[in-house]
Amino acid sequence: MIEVHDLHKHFGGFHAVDGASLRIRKGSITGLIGPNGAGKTTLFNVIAGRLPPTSGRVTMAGEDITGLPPHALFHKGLLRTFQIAHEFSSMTVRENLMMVPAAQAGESLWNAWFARGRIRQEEAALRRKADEVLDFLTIAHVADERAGNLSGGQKKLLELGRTMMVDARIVFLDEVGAGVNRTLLNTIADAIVRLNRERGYTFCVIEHDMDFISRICDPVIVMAQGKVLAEGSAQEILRNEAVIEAYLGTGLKNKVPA
Amino acid sequence: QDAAAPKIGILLGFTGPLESIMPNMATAAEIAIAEVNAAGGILGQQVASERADSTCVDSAAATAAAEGLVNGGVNAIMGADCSGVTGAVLANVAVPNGIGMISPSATSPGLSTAEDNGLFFRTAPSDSRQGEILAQVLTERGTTDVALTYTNNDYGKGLSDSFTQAFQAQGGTVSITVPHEDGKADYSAEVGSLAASGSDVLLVAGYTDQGGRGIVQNALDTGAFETFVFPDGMVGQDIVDALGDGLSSSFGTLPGSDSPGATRFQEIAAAQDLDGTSVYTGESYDAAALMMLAMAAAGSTAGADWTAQVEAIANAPGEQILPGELGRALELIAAGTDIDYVGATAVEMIGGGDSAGNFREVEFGTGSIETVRFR
Amino acid sequence: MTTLPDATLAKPIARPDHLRAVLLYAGMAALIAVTGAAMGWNYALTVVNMGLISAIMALGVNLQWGFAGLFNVGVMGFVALGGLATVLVATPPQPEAWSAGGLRVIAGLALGALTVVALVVLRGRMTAGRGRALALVVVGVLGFLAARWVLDPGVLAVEAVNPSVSGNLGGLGLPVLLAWPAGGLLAAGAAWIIGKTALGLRSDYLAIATLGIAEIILAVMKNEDWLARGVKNVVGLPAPVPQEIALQTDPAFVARAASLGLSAVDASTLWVKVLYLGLFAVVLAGLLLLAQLALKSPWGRMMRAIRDNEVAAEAMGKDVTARHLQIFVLGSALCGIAGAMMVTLDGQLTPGSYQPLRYTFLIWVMVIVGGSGNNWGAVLGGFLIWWLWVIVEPVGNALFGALATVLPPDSPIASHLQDASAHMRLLTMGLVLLLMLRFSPRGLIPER
Amino acid sequence: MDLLNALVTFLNFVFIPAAAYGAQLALGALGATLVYGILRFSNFAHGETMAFGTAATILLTFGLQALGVTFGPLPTALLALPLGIAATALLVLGTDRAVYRFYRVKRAAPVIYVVASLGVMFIMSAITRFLVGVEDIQFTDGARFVINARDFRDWSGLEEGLALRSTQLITLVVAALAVAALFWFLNRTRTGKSMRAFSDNEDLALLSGINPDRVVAVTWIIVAALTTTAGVLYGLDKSFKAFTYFQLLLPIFAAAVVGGLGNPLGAIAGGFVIAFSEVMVTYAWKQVVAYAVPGDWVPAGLLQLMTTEYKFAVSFAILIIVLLFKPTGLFKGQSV
Amino acid sequence: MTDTHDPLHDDRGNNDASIVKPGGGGLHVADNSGTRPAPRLTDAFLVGEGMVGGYGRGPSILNGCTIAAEKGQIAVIVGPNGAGKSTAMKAVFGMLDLRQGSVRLNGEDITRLSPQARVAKGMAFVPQVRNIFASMTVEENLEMGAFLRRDDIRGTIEQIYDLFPILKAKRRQPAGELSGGQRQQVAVGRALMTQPSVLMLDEPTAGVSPIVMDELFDRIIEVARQGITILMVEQNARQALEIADRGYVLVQGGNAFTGTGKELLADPQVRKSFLGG
Ligand SMILES: Nc1ncnc2c1ncn2[C@@H]1O[C@H](COP(=O)(O)OP(=O)(O)OP(=O)(O)O)[C@@H](O)[C@H]1O
Ligand SMILES: Nc1ncnc2c1ncn2[C@@H]1O[C@H](COP(=O)(O)OP(=O)(O)OP(=O)(O)O)[C@@H](O)[C@H]1O
Ligand SMILES: [Mg+2]
Ligand SMILES: [Mg+2]
Repeated sequence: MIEVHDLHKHFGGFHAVDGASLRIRKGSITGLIGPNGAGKTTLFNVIAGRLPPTSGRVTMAGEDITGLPPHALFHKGLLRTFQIAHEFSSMTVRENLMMVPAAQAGESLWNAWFARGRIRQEEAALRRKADEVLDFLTIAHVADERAGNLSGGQKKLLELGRTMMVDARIVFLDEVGAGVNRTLLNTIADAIVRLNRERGYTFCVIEHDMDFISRICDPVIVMAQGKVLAEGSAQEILRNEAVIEAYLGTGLKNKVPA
Repeated sequence: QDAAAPKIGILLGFTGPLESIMPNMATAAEIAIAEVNAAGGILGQQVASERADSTCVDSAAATAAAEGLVNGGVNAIMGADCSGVTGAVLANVAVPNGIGMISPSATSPGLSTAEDNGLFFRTAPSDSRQGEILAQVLTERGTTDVALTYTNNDYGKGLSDSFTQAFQAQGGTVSITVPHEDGKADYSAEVGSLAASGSDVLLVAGYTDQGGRGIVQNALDTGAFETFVFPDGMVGQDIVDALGDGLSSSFGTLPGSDSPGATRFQEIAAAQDLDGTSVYTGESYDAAALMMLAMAAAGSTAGADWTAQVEAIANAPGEQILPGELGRALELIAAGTDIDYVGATAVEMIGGGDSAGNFREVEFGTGSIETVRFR
Repeated sequence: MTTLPDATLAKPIARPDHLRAVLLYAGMAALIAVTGAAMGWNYALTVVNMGLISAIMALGVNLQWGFAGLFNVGVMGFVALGGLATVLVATPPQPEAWSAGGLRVIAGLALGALTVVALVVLRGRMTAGRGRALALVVVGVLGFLAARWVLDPGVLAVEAVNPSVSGNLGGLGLPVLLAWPAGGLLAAGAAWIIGKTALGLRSDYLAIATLGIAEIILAVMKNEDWLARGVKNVVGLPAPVPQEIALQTDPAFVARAASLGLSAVDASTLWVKVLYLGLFAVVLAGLLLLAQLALKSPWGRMMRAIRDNEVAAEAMGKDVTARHLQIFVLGSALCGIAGAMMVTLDGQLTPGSYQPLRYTFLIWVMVIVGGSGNNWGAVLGGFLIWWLWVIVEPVGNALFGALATVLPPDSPIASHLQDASAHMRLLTMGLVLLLMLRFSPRGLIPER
Repeated sequence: MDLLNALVTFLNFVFIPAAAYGAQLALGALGATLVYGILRFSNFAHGETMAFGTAATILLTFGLQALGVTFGPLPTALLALPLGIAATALLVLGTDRAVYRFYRVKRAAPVIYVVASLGVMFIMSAITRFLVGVEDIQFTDGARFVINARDFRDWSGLEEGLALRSTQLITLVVAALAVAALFWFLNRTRTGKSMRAFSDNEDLALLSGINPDRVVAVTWIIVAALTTTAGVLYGLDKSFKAFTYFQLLLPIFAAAVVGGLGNPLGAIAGGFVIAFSEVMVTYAWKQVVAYAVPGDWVPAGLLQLMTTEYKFAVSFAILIIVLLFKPTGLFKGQSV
Repeated sequence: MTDTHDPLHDDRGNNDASIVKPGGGGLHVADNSGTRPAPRLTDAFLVGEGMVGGYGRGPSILNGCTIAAEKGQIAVIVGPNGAGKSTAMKAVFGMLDLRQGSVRLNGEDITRLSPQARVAKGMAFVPQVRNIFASMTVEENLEMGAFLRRDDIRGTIEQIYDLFPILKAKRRQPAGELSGGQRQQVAVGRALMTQPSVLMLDEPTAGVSPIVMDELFDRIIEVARQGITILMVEQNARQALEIADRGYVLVQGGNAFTGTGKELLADPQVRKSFLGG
């Protein structure tokens, strides 16, 4: 689905992504893990058109998409969430979702002025859809709240909810789990699996919660210092010495206070 | 409307770009009014006055202010100051309401042809005439090559155009023409360019306390020019005070005849704590005086009536009237004698409401302005 | 309808407070009525007419800022362009000037435009680097010099034709009402070019860029006399309504006025103003309706999303650049229309009178005080602030007049007060502005 | 060919005026950029603050002169300056207390501050005009020149003169000192850092124990010092007129923006960019070239790229070009 | 969601019923507080008792919750998203006006004190969001943490760098340019710079990698051992509760469960509903 060829992204002299090459298979739920600052988010940003690469190429289903702007990629079915929530803070939660679908008739001024009836129908459908998503994410009771007033975790849920408003081909999730209640995260994991199976979405997931990763991801790609360190099934990765040393660690040294 | 009590609206830009000269102009007009009132007023009544703010630049606000004046019972408007607002007030308030206007400072040639129904006059001389006079003065002094800078408004532009035309016709060259904006922070660029022209003489068509002053100051400081030529807007005691002997080889022209009107006016002004050489103060005094004399002559305050008398009052034949003699003028009018209002600026009305103007040629000495001849 | 699971968790659903808006508009109407009663209806109508025009400008700024968060501080430039359009559309052409150098001027301009096109093409075709920079500079300078070489003699020739009354190429001689849409179009065209270059800038950087562009537009209008006489002004523009003088001499009109108990002067001045009011009100109502429909549609929602968070909007498939350009052009077009209307009302174009304080910042005050993001708020702000802007002057004068009467008339303090009274306008304006902002910091009719 | 005269001409008509004007703008821009950097809004009352500070200093100067106090070759106004600064500081602190603090507590959007500052601008302009009126005021005394054009000509035997006014020199020196001090203050001192922290994240600043009232007060006091100094130096060099100070606002903001808002170094750079572009692009280079090249090469035209009526437009055009390549100014400014 | 809609039987399988259906589902705020009332720890070092409050004039977010931490101990708050955990923290820190209830530190009522005054009293707080000075360098962020300290802070800075080595490498970089996890480390580092007597952390481990999270928890234990009181909100709840002396489950602004960390971890209902099984 997505292939990244020898990608570099430099900030001044700093090589955030330093020659990463990887493939995200169509229909997979690929996990992307790695220490803080490994370059995962930067890689996402380059793939999703937020940042221009210093060098290297990204292809999607064989087509070169390097340097396309984010909105163009969205129309090709590439969606992403943000690690630091980017909600539309002065809009209501429901509006945050309703604005997502592309090619809304009502987004043309002409229709806004002269085709009110059509817009009304479209809006009703969007509203239903948004309410379903909100229900699923357990935040339906704040549907009319300003998104800026949500709690940290609720914002992350909203991030995820936006990707559920449209039919995507590939979804990049950047730490949707950080700050999300673990019980709810399990539900989200189930949903991701279902979307993957039933609708054929491809996922690429950055997460630091290894339970979550090992539960749904195959394969898992490990990044460190801007390069791909390892790739394999979750089981393999969890046993990989290099990964343990760079990323996983050996667990709490002092589990219980004296 | 004819029975209405005489009331003069003073519509000037008390706020805005030319705010620094307006209070003096208003005071000058009020001095004239006070003088008439001291002599018993006109039409048996005291003349009232009311100030309003034209802002100089905001036509809509000026129009509203003028409407306010009209509503307040004003039957003549002394103003406005800048040509833009003057045109707007004339077209939208004065003409529709049949109210006469005399502007002391709007010099735009465009106003000569505006549809005014005969209601509009001005005491400031037309730029084109002064341009010719300046060209003459320069030619006679043997200068054939000048650099020119003008304030970028209709006054400066008009003066610059007419001067250039006249000067070139007399065989002179204008080596460079540089407009300047008033009220700006710095005039180095202008002076730099003017200096580069290689001319020795700089004609500054600006205002004494605006960009014109800035240019002269800067030119003196950098040693770019030593000889300046000043039209009316630049001749004033304040610039002499500010620049001192820097101007000792400079000269200029300003409206005025060999009548002692200007001096008289300055004395009167000084008695009232007003700088009588400040820009357009004489014109303001004259504008107000003309209005009242014309009303007295017409025996009416209605615009159509008194404006019909303005030319007769301002021009010969008749007994000459100088500043401070308004009381006598009223007596003469009452007696049916013709008068010729000369005033502070040697007012002379030609067709279209313009003032012909006679000119005084002055030289700057050390700290003083000397009249050398009249033209 | 969603029901809320728990009353304590649910926030009251925010709804625009219609009652408040209605009351505020009623209050505004009352202010106008009081003004009319106290200062005369001519005065009140003058204020209302300009208020209508200000409301359109405020609507334009509100589109850009309230809807899309574009910090356009170049309002003055677009207003001035609208005014220019009036001259170009409604004044008669000057055949003499055209034959003197008209074609040369046009050719020079075309050459200039060609240079710009060449630059853009070059920039797209060549790869970035020192070579491209050099090529761009060379082409730019040569093109500029060539354009000037063609243009300048033409300009001189045109400006030499009867400079004291014309000296320009004149206009098309079309009905002046056509100038209003033309003003919108001219401003929109300029906005498109400006938007293409400058809209990449954010917040205050965009602000100062647009401010600068407005100054550049003004510089051109002031100094290119062949276009619209520059600082020499164009006066006596045709009016879309009958002239007062004509009405006063029309026996039928005078008779009808008399039957209403009005003098011919009063009736004619009022009638002309009412006619203008009708025209302006129709334009404002139409534009307000369109703006309102747009705001309440998914288009408006998309714009708000872009305003809130461009990065996220872009990631959600919205073409932020294109939308910014669209709304920048639309908002500027409104300012252009208003500018054309204003020049028509004044009957003259005076480029020297365009000042940022009056035509940019005051409009911004209208939008913010009225309530940015809310069309009704912006329109109310337009009326209210304009009303205030003109009314503080007589009020300030009256206040000081009252003060001065207590003092002996010839005391120095009294004369100082007299001169200072003009600044009452500034003081009152500032105070009222601060008070309004204090008591409704989000605007009189806030967004939601 | 006469390279020395060419150089002197260039210095006299281009370099020195542009540098001095640039320094004047830069000093003004420093205050504006500081308000933006710490309090996060464009203060439209900035020009009027300058005017007020200058007016206060002028009154004090007149008082000193009446008492017969002078400052040797330096302008007396410099003696009155500290008191003028104090008066201005009181005014801006009072303004902050009466106006801006309310919005800070409310967490209002920056644009609200901007419009509030317009209101403040109106009031301050009225106060200044009540205080000293609208007329042009000259308050300079002491030696006007460090180098006088005529003296230079006599001394050097060159055809061209060179002038350097004392106020120009003072302005340049003060601007250099001010930016160095400000830069050091903001980046090295505890208080300076706490001010930056406050501007970055007010809540977190609170959590770190930073006292917001103190930060704001210190900011305004520095701003008062900078603006008053800038205003007085400008007024000494040219003259004082309230309206001109309001007009100064635009080039000052342009300087602050082109340099990068919130960045003191940017303010200085911006001031010079604006000043030099105004002067250089519209300068008629004929005279300089005429000295620099052999006689028969001298071109007929004035060698003027743009006429001076476009000088404002030129400086803005250059500003826009700079921003197109560096969207947050030369020195990476902030943006809200 | 409509009136007839039952979220428990939604086929999407939502099992966090407490938020969407108060009073329904398996967990009842009222029930639990009835059977296991929040203990009155009036003598605890830090107590937020019976707190009721919300944002502005909005509805109450906190509905009488009580949170307490003993000196030198670790208290952990867990709960679903939007339960009011962060709000409770802000309330304890004085960034929110309480409508009822009180906050006490070391026996002294500090309910009316401003956040600044609380900082001066030795409290430190890492908010959940916007917890760094983005435009300032990493080192300046740390210095700002020590703003009120008058002693030499070099040593503490070095300690922080030892704890988070990556920060040392990036000391001169604006914190806004850091990765998500690195920012989190800066935020915690900033709070540690205060050398507080009470350290409040809102989800300190959100987004940090496992190895750093372990380090962080280690360090927190260490800090607690020095006698510093720790109050933190965590979604990595199992790890957090393991080191917690006291755990609170907050639901809808009220205490749903309270106990030692071990007790909560052992409670199957808590595990299932809040800890992800
Ligand atoms: N704009 C920037 N300027 C300079 N350096 C940057 C910038 N953005 C990111 N970096 C650096 O690039 C590196 C990679 O950052 P990135 O956000 O991709 O990490 P990550 O793998 O997502 O980490 P985390 O798990 O903490 O989110 C980091 O060291 C960061 O400091
Ligand atoms: N600034 C605010 N204004 C209004 N309501 C707010 C604000 N911040 C939070 N809320 C509301 O208060 C409730 C509790 O928020 P809080 O941040 O305390 O949740 P939380 O328990 O910390 O959740 P999370 O685990 O997701 O961080 C939420 O419903 C949220 O919408
Ligand atoms: Mg990341
Ligand atoms: Mg939280």
